[in-house]
Amino acid sequence: MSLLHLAIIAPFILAIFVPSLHKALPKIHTGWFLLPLPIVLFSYFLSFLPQIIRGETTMETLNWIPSLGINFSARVDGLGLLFSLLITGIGALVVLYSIYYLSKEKEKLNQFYVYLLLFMGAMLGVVLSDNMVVLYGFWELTSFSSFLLIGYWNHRERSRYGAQKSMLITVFGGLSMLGGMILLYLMTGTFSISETIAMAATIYGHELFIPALICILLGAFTKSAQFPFHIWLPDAMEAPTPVSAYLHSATMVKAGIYLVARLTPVFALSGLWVWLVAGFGILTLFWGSFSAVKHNDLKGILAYSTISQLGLIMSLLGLGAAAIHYPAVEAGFYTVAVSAAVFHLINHATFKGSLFMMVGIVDHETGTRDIRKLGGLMSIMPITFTIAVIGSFSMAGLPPFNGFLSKEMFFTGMIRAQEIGFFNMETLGLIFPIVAWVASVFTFLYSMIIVFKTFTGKYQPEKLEVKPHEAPLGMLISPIILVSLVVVIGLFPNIVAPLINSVMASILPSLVAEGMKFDVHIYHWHGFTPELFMTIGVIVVGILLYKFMPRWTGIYNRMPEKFSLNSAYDNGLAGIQKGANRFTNAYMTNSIRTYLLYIFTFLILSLGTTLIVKNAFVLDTANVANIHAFELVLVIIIAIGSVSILFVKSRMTSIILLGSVGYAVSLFYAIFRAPDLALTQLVIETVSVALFLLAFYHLPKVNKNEEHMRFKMGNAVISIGVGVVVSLIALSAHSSKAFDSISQYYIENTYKKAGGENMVNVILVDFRGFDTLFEIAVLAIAALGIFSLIKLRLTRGKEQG
Amino acid sequence: MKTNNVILETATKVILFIILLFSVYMFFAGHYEPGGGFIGGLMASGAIVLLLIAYDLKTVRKILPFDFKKVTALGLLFAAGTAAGGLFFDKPLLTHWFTYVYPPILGKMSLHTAVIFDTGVFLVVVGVTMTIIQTIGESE
Amino acid sequence: MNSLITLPLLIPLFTAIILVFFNKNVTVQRWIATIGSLLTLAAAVWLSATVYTQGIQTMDLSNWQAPFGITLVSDMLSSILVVTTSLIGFVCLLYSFRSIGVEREKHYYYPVFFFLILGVNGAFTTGDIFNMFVFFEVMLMASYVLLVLGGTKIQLRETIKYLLVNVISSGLFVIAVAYLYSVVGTLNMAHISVRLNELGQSGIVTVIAVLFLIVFGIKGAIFPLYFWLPGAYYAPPAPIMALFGALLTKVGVYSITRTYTLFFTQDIGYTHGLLEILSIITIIIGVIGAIAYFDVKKIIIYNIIVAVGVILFGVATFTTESLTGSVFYLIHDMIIKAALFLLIGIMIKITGTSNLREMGGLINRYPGLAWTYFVAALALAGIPPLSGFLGKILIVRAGIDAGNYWGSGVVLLSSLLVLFSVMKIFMNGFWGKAREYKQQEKVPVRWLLTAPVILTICAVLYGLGSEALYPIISTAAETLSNPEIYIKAVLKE
Amino acid sequence: MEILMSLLIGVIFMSATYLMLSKSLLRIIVGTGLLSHGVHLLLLTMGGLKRGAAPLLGQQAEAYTDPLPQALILTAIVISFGITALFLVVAYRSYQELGTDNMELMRGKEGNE
Repeated sequence: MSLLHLAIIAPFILAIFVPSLHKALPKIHTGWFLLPLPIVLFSYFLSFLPQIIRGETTMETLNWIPSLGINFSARVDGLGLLFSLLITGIGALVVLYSIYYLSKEKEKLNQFYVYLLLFMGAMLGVVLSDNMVVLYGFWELTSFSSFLLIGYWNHRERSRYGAQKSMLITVFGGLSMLGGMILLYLMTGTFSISETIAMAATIYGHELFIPALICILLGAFTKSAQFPFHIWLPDAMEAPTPVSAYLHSATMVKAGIYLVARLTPVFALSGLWVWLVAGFGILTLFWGSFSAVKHNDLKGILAYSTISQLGLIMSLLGLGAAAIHYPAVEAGFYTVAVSAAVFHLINHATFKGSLFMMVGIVDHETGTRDIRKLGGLMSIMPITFTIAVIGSFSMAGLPPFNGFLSKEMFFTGMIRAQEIGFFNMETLGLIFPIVAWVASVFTFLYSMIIVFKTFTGKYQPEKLEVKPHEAPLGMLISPIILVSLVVVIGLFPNIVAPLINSVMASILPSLVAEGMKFDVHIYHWHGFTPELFMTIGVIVVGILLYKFMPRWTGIYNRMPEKFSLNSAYDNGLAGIQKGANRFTNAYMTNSIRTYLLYIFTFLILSLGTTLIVKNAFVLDTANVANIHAFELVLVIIIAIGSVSILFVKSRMTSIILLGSVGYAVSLFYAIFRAPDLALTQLVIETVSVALFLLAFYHLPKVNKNEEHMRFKMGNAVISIGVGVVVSLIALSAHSSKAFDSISQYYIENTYKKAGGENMVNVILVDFRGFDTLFEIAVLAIAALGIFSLIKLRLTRGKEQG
Repeated sequence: MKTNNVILETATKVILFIILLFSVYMFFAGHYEPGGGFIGGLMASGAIVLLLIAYDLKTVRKILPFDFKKVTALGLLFAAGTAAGGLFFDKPLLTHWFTYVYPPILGKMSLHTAVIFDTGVFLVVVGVTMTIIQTIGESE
Repeated sequence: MNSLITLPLLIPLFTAIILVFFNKNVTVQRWIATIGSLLTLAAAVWLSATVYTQGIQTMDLSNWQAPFGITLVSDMLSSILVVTTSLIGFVCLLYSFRSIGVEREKHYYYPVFFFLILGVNGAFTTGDIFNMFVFFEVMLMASYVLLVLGGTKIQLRETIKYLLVNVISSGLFVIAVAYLYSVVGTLNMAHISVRLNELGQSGIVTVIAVLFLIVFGIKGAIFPLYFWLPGAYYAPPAPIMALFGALLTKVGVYSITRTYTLFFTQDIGYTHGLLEILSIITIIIGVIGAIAYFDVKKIIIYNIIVAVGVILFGVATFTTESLTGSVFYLIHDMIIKAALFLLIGIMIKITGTSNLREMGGLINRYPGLAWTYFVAALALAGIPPLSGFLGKILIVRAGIDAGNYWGSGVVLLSSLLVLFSVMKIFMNGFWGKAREYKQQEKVPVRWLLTAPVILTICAVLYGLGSEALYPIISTAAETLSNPEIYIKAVLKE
Repeated sequence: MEILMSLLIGVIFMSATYLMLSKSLLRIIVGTGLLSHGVHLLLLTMGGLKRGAAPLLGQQAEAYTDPLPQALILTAIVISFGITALFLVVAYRSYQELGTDNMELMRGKEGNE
């Protein structure tokens, strides 16, 4: 186990100790025990930075199931490192924030921090695994830790609802992704991502290629809350705010982005990939930003904003992927989309993280997140206000913050979509800049709503549960660090450029192989470019829309709730459960007769069909014994006897008829040279009849209703069917004797080797004595059963446990 | 089932003896002629049932004070023990051993471990039938 | 001569017999049972290790050379199944001590329990088709008695149905053997395989193959033969439920696997095609049942059916890889189903109901129970690195490789609904508002919890230690996909 | 003879099936009894009928009937006897407990929500 593996596993190891630490030292907030870990891990991952910038990667393999090509291979490259830094960096800030956010008296901190650590480890595993199966495992673990965190306040109905929803959708995606990975394996013969990438060119055009692509994208889209799978994310806001900031904005939801980026080299040769990723991305961008505006809950707005921003990054990755179709010289023109994606990924983590923490502070200090109740907090909470302004303005794309820079690059990437000379981009590519612009207007709008509805306007203390004041310093540290980053990156964007370059090298390795060197330079001023005019347009239109909001927000009510995706999910789930219940109850009638009818029908159909299809019925009349007259009589007696049982009403008569059939059978045994059988059958039949009489002796006369036994046509058809099938197979089997029986051996050896003369008995006690041993065991069990059944009567109504 | 019929009781004693003898015969004949532990056991329990009809459960219980479930278990122990016996001689399970001895007067006789196995069967059958009949009888 | 192979049969047999003599003394019974169970487990492990190092173990009983006597055959598959059975037996026994009640204990619960283990181990070990019937009967008879022991209304009612269905299936078993005997004139399984292969493709053999599928399908609960199962498994107390859920259907599954790899390989397109269709429908119908109910027992019971479908889908695909997957999944499912049944047994004991709508908030007072359940549920759904995932991946991979995209898709997606069904228990039973239950005090669950915890730990280790198990499991699958190995070992040609 | 027996067995199976599909528990158990007769006869028939003397070496015959199916049937008879006995007692007890021998009244609705 290398240090790298240890780094990934460290959170799990710590998680094991958290409950006991919590118990042993209840006076210290459990969060303090955690805090060092992400900090140490962050610095550990920082130490990789120089070598990554030099273009070197590190790979460490820990064997798990090498026989099946499933190994815990950890690989650090630009992409993995960027995410690791985000996970540990934001992780540290979130833990610090949570220490002040969650009360150590009221909350089950042991659980909370275990979940958080599970998540941290799982997420590191996702971004550092080179093996797809291991990646899948960590991927699902992130889903489950998210499930547990959303359901943290599990006595709330909404929390459970949100937890279930997120789990169902993301696990569905995960399974689909697993399917995609298996398909990839079948094409490449490896689960290793780097080896798959190396084989990318050979699998393009394979018949499983497109299915694999779609499966993988389903995984990515569900995790990253892309339209129409985004519906889980708003409900995930039931989790405590530190969780929302960490999982549902900065890290976990970006796992889908990570996956798309990671597998771009494998799939980008396909136009479908470019279109799907870019198309769903841009659609999500629009829908998220549009939907955010209608919400009154600050966290709701941020949730939709996150959806929208994820769509933005996704669409950039999609368009950027087209670059690999160009030779290295021209590719730079298109790779700007990829650099924008990576840059925005970093920026989003900073400003959205700070905004979530800001909302958490507002919630914590005022007791509400409803913008209709909030307002005028600027003077009461000046620091929080500053954080909100910086975060929101960056999100809105205003200079001089980092969001402005990536927004400009985003526009550039979108505009260049039309220049891509294939996949119909030359005609349809215009959609991208237009939708991007419209979405940006709404982004601007909701960013303003967040700041101004909360902090300006009328102060309404009567609507607040507690008297607000500025948050304690500890709670402010983390968002302050994040907004500082927003400002610093905004002013000096090129400090992150080397990192962006190395990330791009991971996403577009084929260009690197062709000798291309990524060299991103980010500028504030590009001249009077279309991007600049677009930004100005966004601001102008955005301000107008903000001013006249009451006039046009009515359109949101026009969309009926019934047709929303959410109600589709709710009704779908309820419908499936109800439908399943009705369906199952419909055929599971608890009536044994029905079950037997199903079973017999299947028996007749399957055996009958096989007989016909396989042409299996044969009749060989040569190899049969002769028939004596009295045998014929006996046959007729048995036949009549057994059929007449069907028609008798009295119990006694049917028991006696059964007995007489039994005796007739024992006569048959005698005729067919089976004296032992005849004897046994005779005695057994006597005892059986006696038992029958004993058991039914005490039953009172059945009432008339039951006495009235009508002839049932359905039953008769089934019965005849069973009889016919059994006969036909018997005839065919008898006519198809292909080998001599092994019994000649018994005839020869009964005396010589087994020291007996009655072959049947010798078989019973010697050749097949084992059968006899357990046959009497069966009898013994039956006796014990009968004894206990009669003696033991636990007639308590419900026997439980 | 209470019958205090002196004739029946006397007749039962005689018949019982005959049937028991016959069942023993059947049991030993098994290896050579039709018969064996199973039939023998059934016959023997038939005899006991006859006893039941003649007397009643309590009396029979006095005459035969066995827990028939334990008789069953004992029978299984016999059978399984014979089966496992082979293992101690480094032979497969259930390996039987037999020989013929020629004692004076009696002529040829065979000694066969299969007989012990069959005794197990005999006992199980008696135990099982009697357990069933006694239990059902008592419940009424 | 290696007598090891007989020990997993003889130890439970003798334990059962001895237990009959001590029916009055519960403490002595418990000790004997514990010792017997541990010895069985030890013997099974030893046997398994021997099979692994020395190859297939056989014993020609009564010293009659195969195919004339009955031969016991322990190949890798059967020996690891015996190990799993013995393990589950031991664990259910532990659980029984504190839950089954003195009354049942005095009424031959333990002897019958051991007869059941004996029957199951025997069915896994025998190499003779009629002897398999006998072991089936031992197992079934024990299961009837365990099912009805206590004689409550629901037990009696469901026992009748269960009995009837199984009487029919036993009848069909014998006639299937009779038909087969008529055609090939032998009963030794390896010998049957040899003769069937000599015979080649034959219509009547295909018919017999379908009949065997029906016979074992009824026991193994495949579509459309599983209807008896939900009712029957609903009736008995938890440890019996666990024993049934983990073992009985798996014997059916094992038998299908055995016969469909050893006997009926002449007309694969037809027989295995049929099996494949049925297994896919089984999965679908099982999943529908699992999400249909708010009753913890029903949910887990229907999950048995899903698993049966998944395993048989792998068998139907019939490649070495798919068989490896099936064996992996089979063992996993036995362990995890037993664990889940015992866990919901504890839930029922605490709350006095099996209706989820009347439960809630158990996590607060019983965190250990909750988390064991959570892990077991994830293992059931096949989340790596827990036990279920490897089998599932292999089955799906082999399925797609064989061109069965839809079936593989169903297997994969069934995991989601399986997860949904078991998480429903977690969210409604353990999460949510705590309720007032009949027993106000905290129910002592520590001892009861030991049993499922042992199994859940096994499930975790099973997943993590897959590499160590892989050679064992792949040996098992190797023997299945290459019957020559089995035949050679038995007939010593 | 084998052909005739096969047909007879068909008839027995038919009757047994019809009985097992009825509502009355007694008829069902009678059906299972009939079923086992059919099964045993089938097993015997499949071994071939009257191919020689009874399998007793004392008969000193040229040929003997196949003893194997007979041994199997003997085992099967005993087992079905055990099951029938248990079945009867279960029926008897459930009549006491449930007060009916009508299977349609023994449905039960536990856990159907």
